[in-house]
Amino acid sequence: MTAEVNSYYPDYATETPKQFQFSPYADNGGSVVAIAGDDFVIIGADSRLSTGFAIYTRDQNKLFSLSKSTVLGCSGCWCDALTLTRILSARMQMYEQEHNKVMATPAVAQMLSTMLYYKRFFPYYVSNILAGLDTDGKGCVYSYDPIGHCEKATYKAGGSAGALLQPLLDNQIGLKNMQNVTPAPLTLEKALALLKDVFISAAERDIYTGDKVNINIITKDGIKEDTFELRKD
Amino acid sequence: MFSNNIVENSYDPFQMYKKKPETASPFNFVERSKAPVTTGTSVVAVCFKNGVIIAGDTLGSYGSLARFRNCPRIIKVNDNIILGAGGDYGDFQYVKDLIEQKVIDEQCLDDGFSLKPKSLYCWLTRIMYNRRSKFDPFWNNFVVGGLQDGVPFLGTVDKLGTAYCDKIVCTGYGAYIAIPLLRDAFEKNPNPTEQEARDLVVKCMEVLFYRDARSFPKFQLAVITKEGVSIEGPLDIKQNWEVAYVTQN
Amino acid sequence: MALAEICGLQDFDNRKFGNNLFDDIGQYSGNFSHHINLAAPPFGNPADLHKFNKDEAGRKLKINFDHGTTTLGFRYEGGVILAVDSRATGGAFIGSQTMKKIVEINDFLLGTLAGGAADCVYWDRVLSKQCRMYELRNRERISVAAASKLMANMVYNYKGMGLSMGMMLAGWDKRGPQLYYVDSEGSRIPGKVFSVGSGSVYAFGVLDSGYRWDLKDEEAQELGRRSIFHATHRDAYSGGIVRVYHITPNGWVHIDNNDCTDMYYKYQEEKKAEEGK
Amino acid sequence: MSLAMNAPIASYDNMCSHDWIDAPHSTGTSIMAVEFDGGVVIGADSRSTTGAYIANRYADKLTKITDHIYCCRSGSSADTQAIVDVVVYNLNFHATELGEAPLVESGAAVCKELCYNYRDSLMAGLIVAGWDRKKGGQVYSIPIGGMCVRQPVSIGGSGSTYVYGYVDANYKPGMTQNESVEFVKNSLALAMARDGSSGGVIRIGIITEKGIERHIFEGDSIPKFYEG
Amino acid sequence: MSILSYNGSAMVAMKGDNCVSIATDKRFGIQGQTISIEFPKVFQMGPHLYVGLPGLATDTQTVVEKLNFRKNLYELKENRRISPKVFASMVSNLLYEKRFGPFFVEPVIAGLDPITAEPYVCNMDLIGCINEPEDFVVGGTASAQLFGMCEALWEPKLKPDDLFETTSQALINAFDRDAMSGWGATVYIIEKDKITVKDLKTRMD
Amino acid sequence: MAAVLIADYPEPGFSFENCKRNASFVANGFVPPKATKTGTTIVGITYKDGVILGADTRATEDTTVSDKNCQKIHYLASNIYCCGAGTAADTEMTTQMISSQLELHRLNTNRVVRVATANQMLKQYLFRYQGYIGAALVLGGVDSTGPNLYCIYPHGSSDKVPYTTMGSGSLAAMAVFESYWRPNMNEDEGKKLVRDAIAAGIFNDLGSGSNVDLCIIKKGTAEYLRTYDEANKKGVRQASYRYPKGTTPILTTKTSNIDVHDVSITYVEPMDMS
Repeated sequence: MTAEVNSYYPDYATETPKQFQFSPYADNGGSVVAIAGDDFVIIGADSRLSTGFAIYTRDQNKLFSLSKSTVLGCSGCWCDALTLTRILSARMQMYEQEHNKVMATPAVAQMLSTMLYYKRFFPYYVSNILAGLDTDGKGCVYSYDPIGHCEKATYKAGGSAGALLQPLLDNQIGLKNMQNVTPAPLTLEKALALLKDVFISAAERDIYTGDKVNINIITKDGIKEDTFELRKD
Repeated sequence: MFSNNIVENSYDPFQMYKKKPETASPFNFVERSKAPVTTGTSVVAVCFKNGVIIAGDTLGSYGSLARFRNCPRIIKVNDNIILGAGGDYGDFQYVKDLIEQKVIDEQCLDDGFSLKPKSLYCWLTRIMYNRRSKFDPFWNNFVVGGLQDGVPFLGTVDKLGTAYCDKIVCTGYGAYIAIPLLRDAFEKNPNPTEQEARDLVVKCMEVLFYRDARSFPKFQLAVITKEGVSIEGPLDIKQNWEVAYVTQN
Repeated sequence: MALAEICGLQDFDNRKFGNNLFDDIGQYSGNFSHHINLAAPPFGNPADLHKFNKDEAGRKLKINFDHGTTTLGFRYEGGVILAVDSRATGGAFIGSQTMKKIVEINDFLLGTLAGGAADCVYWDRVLSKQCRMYELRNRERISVAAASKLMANMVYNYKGMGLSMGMMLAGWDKRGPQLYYVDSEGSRIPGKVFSVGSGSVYAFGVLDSGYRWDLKDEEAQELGRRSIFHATHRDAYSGGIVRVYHITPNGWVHIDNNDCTDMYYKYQEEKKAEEGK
Repeated sequence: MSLAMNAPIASYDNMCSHDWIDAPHSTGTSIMAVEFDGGVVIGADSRSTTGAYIANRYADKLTKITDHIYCCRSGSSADTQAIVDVVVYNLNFHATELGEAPLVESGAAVCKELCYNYRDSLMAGLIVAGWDRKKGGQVYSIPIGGMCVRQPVSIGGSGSTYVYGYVDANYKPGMTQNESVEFVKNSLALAMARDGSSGGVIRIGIITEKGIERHIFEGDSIPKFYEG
Repeated sequence: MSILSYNGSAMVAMKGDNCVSIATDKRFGIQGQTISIEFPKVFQMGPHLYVGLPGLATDTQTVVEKLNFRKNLYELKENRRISPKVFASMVSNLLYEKRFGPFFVEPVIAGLDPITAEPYVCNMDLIGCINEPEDFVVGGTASAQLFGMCEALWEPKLKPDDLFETTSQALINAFDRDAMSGWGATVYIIEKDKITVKDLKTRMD
Repeated sequence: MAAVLIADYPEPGFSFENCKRNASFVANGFVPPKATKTGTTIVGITYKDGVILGADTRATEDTTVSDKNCQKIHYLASNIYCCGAGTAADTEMTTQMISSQLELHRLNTNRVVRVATANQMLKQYLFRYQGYIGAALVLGGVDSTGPNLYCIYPHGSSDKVPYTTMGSGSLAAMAVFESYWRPNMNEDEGKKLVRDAIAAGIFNDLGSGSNVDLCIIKKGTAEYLRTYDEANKKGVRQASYRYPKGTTPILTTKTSNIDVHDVSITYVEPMDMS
């Protein structure tokens, strides 16, 4: 505004170039959910890439398949996510060439943690969830904080709607706070239905989650992709 | 840090019994205060059936001063790629030089390959992210359009290195004003012809001129198809001011 | 460019960009080859990071670092007891109720972690590599004193840069049961009784009142368990399950894990029964 | 009203600090007025902005005070509108007391009084122009700070900085009505071409004994100059 | 840290079939330190009317006093029970008066209309903007978690028993992911002919 | 301050008694909470016979949707309505208050109030509070002078316009108007245009969402079309999450019966509050 630019003669002030406050980070939103079963793991991420109140694009896949049995879901600061995944897949290629085998999911999980921690003092502002099958073919999920604290889990939600998504997973998969229920092994159908339902709920309340969910279903036969429409507003 | 400041660190496991040590910055660090100076405003770009259109006006604003009114912001990189830019004009020229050098290098190799839009897009993402990571960003939004093995390609990179591809890409005020119009049109007709796309883009430039105080009624329009690249302009924006007569006090 | 250099313009032609993937790999994963080296930030004081966790519009980014909390350790006649909770919080959000806050460095050495979860885990991992290297080089297990010194030295390099960790290293070596406290300020203190983290004040209350050198093993384990339990009850940032480890001359033993909820209602019952008497 | 206290509720959302949400509404503006024998010509652009967003491209910054006195507004929209409302009220009252049309000078004096008394809290640059029986066409300039001076030609607003030279070079005393209109039109066109906060159409008013006669110049009818 | 999360709280109210529920946690803490686990945050304002005041504990207590006063005055003057809707605008007006120096509470109101027995729930922000949805309202530090739970769990026309289970599960699982709230929960099921108050067994850490 | 035994009866107007206390909270490093905003797209146009106002129905608190179906078109008088954007409570309360003043004005003058009157009242009120009351309004109505549309900014300036948009989605909606608005549209065209403009806001601006509300004001009538168009439908859940009875662990249960007959519910004619 003119007044800020020239407080002495605001009447005649013309705006000179503004002093911008540079911020290296942006919040591009997005949510990721991963659920592991005995012989499968599914991971879903919404496809909305946004900033502030604007949608950059409605169709941005936030799932990066790193190998036939490992998929990484990233949300948060998109430029960091792009760089991180690029370096990660390059590192995995190096590993493959050096060891002549594809990196197993637990190894990727550890490597990602180390890479994130390298930038401890200028972190990637990304919320990562890694899903895959371990060497025994069992589904596993790893979740990360921005500086690489990694924890293995069987289900996890992250990203802008992480807080909205997580409690329902606790309740429905973790069977928390319920009496008189008998734990049954999680089926793929149930996991898929739940994944879709939590995203439907999150899209209602989180403005950064919406448009579409990309789902990757990882089994021993490889990765199957699926999509699911969400609200567009 | 063992910060007792609840604003910055809402929770600190040591807050119960530790005081924050007063430390001065251990590095003698020069804060960079670079900021955009002469700037270009929106770029509007869409993919159509067999190509890409990029448009942008020709104004270089110095704050609110319409200082340079003949600044072309859309360039042809090679027969495959066109590039539009918004933001600081100096940074744009610098990057443009780099790209031109890159194209010449490719030509020198003379191996029959030429730079493809996706490679340029990827390369731009890298340089933008690396500069951002040095806290010395290029204050630009780039829009890369072209034909990737015959298929239209459109992507954009901003000053942080945030990059994405879409059928519609608009930067600056275009992201708020042109995008809604384009998204609506593309929903009704996802594969417009060149003429339809061109009409849409021209309409967007008109609306942008009405509502963006840093815009200008002359613009460039670049089209890339299999037939090659054409950059037209400066074209004039057709204006309609009839409402001015009814809004008089 | 002689004139330019005379004028002090070193970067006159800085068009050389290290932008191939190889440079990037080095630039973004340097700690793969040098574990202790972390990337330097492009701003002066790394502790100033919080100044930059806003986006252009000034809105705070919502992603928080995970923090872990109440841990305790004490030496007594029968060895060392370590007890920890299992909650990790990012801001007020409970990120995990099952975090593992005891790191098994080797069969005779345990580390606990409180503070920044990633900080502790990373440095523990580096430490366990170094301990293993020591073992290979010297054909004997590293002493707890030496291990804790290594740790303190490593993190001292980053003092004042925003690391947040308070850990205990406990083990049994030639000199018997050992317990050290190491934190990101560079302190390294041997001692008998420690508790670290936001819940430590509550844990100390129980711990100090029940601590004796000549505790029986079961008593000692229950003391650790109970101290952590009471801390989880009063401290919002502690909770989940209580893990108890016991270090004996034959290495460490994982005693048990107990869910805080079960413990609460069990203790309530006991209290009621006692009042009824 | 002193509400300057650190209001613990942000008065407007900073989640998304965009111009069109946050910036106060203002008339960036180029305004101008010229005296000629028998009246005055007043002119203004039609752009009002919040930051770089054009909130209104058809704004009318020539505001009526009485039938023969008009005011060209620049600065904060809210402040100038409030001032004009008060001035209109006062002058109407004054006219009723007097039983005849108030003098331009009186209009300017009331404006000045307000601008001066609230000089620290108002952001308003006004040009009061009009015709009265006593002195004919008159132009009074009231810039920020609350001074008031009569000028044969006056320009104001952010766009005016670009055309002081032009105005100095081209103003000739004793111009006719048509010459004055052309002069105002050219000056404003030049200002609008350079100033991002000014633009749209040129609104012109000619105030003579007969009252006001309004004109609009838009698009192609705005004079063109060098555009390199 | 926000002032609203200084003491911590979680609250939810839901509409059912001819009944409403309101549920709250019981913690009173000062930041991370839990002081009491028997802190009342939901108050009865009439036979069928409850108000919950999550937020800063001192303001919870002040506001409930002021509300009692105004409500009593209203009922004396009008000689009839206050309806939930009127009560909501009373709360809203009280809060908006303090527009420039607000009370740090975000009230949740649940009740049945004294005449028609129509279920009513609403909540408002700290300066009194009323939100009257068809399904549920949430408040407190765990509101993000509660939103996620309720969006998935709520169904129209829940009978009192189902409403109780749904409300309780939503609340408990939500505050189990929030460090600042929890430590026991109370659920009120309001029906035309009875009020059922249940204390839940929850995590206490 | 009132005496201890005599409670303070609420005084009209704003109270500033908490200001000092709250300022000290802020000084001590607590973050002041944010009030609900209606991120909002609100629009208005004039057409052949009158005015059409439109609004979305999302209210947000930071990045969470706090109300999915709120009303942003407020009643001012039978011939005047007003859309509000900004701080939700401010728009709500401001329009309520002006509405009552307009009603008094109508009773005093015994005439249909004019839109210009409402405009003056609103802008003067907002100007008095210098932007601290965060209400951005689109005011529309029909009176003896015909259709009138104003847009009013939080600092207290207003413009009389033939079409306007406000709020965070204003640019998207304005793009639609700039492309398709023309003078003297008929009612169906007008409704479609306003719907399209609001939909542009809903789909492109994250602060706006849910449904489209319309209000059509013509000479003599005003038609409020709540949920004129449901732009977005909530996804259909795959499963039901009802719990069997006894799922939640209970410590204690207390039931108090309300004897409905005991409370003599006699229907009292409510005072006319409108």
